[in-house]
Amino acid sequence: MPNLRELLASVLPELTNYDLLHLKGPSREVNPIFLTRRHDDDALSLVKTQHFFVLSSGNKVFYALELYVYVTVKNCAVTEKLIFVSKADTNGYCDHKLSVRDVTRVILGYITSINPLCYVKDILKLSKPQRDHSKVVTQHTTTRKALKILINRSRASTKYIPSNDILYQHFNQVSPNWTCQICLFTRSEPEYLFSQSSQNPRKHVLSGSALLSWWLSIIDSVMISHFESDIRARLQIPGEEDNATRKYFQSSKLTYWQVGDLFNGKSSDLAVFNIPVFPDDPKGRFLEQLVEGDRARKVQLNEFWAELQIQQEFRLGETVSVIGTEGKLKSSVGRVMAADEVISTSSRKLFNTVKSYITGEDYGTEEGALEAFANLSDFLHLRLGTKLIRIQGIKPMTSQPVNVPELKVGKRSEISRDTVRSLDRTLVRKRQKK
Amino acid sequence: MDEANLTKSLEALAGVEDDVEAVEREVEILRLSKLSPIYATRNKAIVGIPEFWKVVLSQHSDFANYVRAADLKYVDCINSISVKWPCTDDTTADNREFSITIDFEGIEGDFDSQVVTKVFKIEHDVSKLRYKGKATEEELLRDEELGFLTSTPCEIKWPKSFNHINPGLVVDKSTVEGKKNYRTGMKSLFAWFKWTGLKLGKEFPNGDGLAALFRDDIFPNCTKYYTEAQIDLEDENIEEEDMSDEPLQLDSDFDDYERDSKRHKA
Amino acid sequence: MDEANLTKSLEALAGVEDDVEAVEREVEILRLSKLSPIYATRNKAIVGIPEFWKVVLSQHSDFANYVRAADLKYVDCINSISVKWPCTDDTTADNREFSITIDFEGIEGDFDSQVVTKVFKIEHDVSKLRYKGKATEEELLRDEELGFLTSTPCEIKWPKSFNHINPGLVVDKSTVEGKKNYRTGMKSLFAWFKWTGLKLGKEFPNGDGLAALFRDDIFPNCTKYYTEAQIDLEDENIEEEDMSDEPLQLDSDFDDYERDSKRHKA
Repeated sequence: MPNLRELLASVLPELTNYDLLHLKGPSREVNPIFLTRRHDDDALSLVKTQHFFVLSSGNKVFYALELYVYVTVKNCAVTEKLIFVSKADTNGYCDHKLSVRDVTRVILGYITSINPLCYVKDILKLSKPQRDHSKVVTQHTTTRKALKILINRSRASTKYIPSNDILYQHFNQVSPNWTCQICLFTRSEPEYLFSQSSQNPRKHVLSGSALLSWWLSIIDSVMISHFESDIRARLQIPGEEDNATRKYFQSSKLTYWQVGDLFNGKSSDLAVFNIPVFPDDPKGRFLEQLVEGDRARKVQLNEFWAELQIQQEFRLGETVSVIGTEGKLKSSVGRVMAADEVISTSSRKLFNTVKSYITGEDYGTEEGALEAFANLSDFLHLRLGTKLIRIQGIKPMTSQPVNVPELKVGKRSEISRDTVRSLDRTLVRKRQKK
Repeated sequence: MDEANLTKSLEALAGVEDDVEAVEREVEILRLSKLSPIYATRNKAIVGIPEFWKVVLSQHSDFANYVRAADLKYVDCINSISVKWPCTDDTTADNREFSITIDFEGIEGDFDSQVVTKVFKIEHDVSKLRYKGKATEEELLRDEELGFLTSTPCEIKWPKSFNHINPGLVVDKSTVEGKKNYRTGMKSLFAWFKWTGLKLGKEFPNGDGLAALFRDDIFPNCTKYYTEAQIDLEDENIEEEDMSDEPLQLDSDFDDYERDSKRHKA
Repeated sequence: MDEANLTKSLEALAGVEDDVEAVEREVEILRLSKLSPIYATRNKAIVGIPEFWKVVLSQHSDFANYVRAADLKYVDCINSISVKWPCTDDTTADNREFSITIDFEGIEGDFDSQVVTKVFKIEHDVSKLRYKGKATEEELLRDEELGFLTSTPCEIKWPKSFNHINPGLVVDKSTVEGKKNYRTGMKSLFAWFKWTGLKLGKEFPNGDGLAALFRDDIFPNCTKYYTEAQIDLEDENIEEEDMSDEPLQLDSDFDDYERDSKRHKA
């Protein structure tokens, strides 16, 4: 099976060079993304892992993709792997003409093919272990108490080394019937991961409807190359007639597409139990509003979708959509992440620090893309003793006139600025004075 | 009559503002005078704690946003940081004026060990601004009234590894490459030492922000950051904002306000 | 030997923390003692300014997040707000303890005029918590060490128009409707007066947050909010965050840092 470097090389133009960051956060047990009625499914746990991909060329960052992998473990065996594509963005500073669609397709295919057991080897437990608070420094420990603990350790010349067993859990079985899901929300936005990049005239932003087709073709292609059976593929465009929604299926090779969502609910079921909540997820926020407005026990799925389009994030006239697919992977699929194709961070703090060198920069001019690349490389070198993955493209160039490169920009889902804090605003570099 | 009463009340209000400001100033000077010797004791204690400032500056999530990642190699060389306020000796001094002294350890063949003191003063005369950048007349009037932070450029020896971006050494500023390097160097922590506050938009970006970060947060709260870095479970060492992975919960109990209290909580 | 040195240094650091806290406490008490009479003068001046508190509370962007929109009718009835600190009379008192007095004007047939004082104390004994909500053992330990804000429920007469949601009057708490009304009433500003801090998740949400907002921001900075509300051109009166609609400017000059300074400048 080709590794990540080879996969990307195959879609990048020959004789051009790239640097890839593949960052992976720690795998953590999290609360369910579906609201469950209390106390069902005690034997179930959900493991969340964040991936962040950044592609650079000519010492300039130009592409980033953020996604989350959720692995469901039931009775000690993996039953489901769900990939939530959170954000993708380009900034227009790549000097080569290349297909961002192919890059995205290859990365999504790579993530799809990763054996889910990779995510459940070392899971940080959700419930923190019982600890002796006179001996352990936690996030709630006061400065004074922490000093006392450090003094005691220093006196006794001891170190506190928490036993792995109380912090981590491990699983090593996969249910033979396990399935893989891919979910995303599409909405065209001028920028998300690269702030101010819409000021770059070379950046092209797709319309909402073109963006939806762009993603459908990627998902379609990943489904065909990696999935084998029990395939379901669903598209929901809030506020759109079914017939109009179906038009998007015309160019898809996969024959399974239907209007609807993946989550099995009947239209009369309560939305709150049948809609998942992902990070920075507009439909999740609407769900929260329902809960806060004491309407959660009333709103059915069909009403949920109907009302969703009235929400600010859905109503500005642009086509937005919710895509969900599911199926069993081909038995040949099942890779392990090789140590040299991923930088795994042991904490979310470190993950966010690395990510902030990308998302906190100002991409109004090319300088931002250069500075982000320099900072990223220097940080990896100085703090983590590692470096980016060097890739040389091998895709034969078709004879095309040399032009101003027109990048396909897969812009995604910026939450509406006035209602919600953007994930990346918390990470802005050299931020404004308070 | 009512108008006269209003005028009188507004005048009284203005007087109160002056009184409040005088009290705040007086109390702040007292506070700094009492804290200064304690901070001096603290600096002595810190000497006995290996890598104290490296730990603090790595733990501080905002500091790294002001400097370049390449600077971190030399940030790790910081042996001590110390902030002093002239008002503790001379109560007529503006209590917002201060100096920051940083003691760098050297790196053989690359970076000289040195102790550098940067002095910050409050200026009211906007005619001293050599570049006004985008500042509007209104903003300048406000600066004139409240005063704004300035600093004397101070000598610091740059690491040799930064020669290509050291703005003092970049000779050929007419080429694209030279320009780029000059601008890159301007973002380095080392360029901050040259920051004056008088060339808006033409020197180390947000130099007053970094000065204030040292003065108001890193220096006074260094012990807190040091102990936070000692959290035993690495994944708990994280900003509050990122801890929002909470589940949706339906209130099933009568008068259960969990979710609301979450929403309003700071 | 090194270990012994480290131990000694950490002990010294712990001692410094104690000293710093003592100074901060002493200075804060002095500050409050000096400000109290000035605030009293201010309160007298405010009497002569029509609708002062209505203007301040409408101008304050965060206050409205703590109460229901329906409360604003009665917020407009506020004649005066006053915060007092017992430590100004008794220096042994915890300087974080305070009381808030609010003077409401009445509305004929609906709402009684009244003066209400809510007293806030610092509690260290977590066993006094009647509901612990989702608080973890660690959080409780921290509360025990640092102390947490509590308050005696205080009597306030609700407006008649709120009878249907007044938690003291909702009789039938078993119906969906009764439940909903009870819960709605709990979110009203009037329910805040009953807040104790001892029933986590079961009373007015974030009652300590609202108390702190009065104490640390609305009361000390009321004059600032009042004058901000007077900004003549209405569209200048917007929050900083909304001001980012600036035009794009390309750097054409050498060493022109406009863009950076824009990004970094407040």
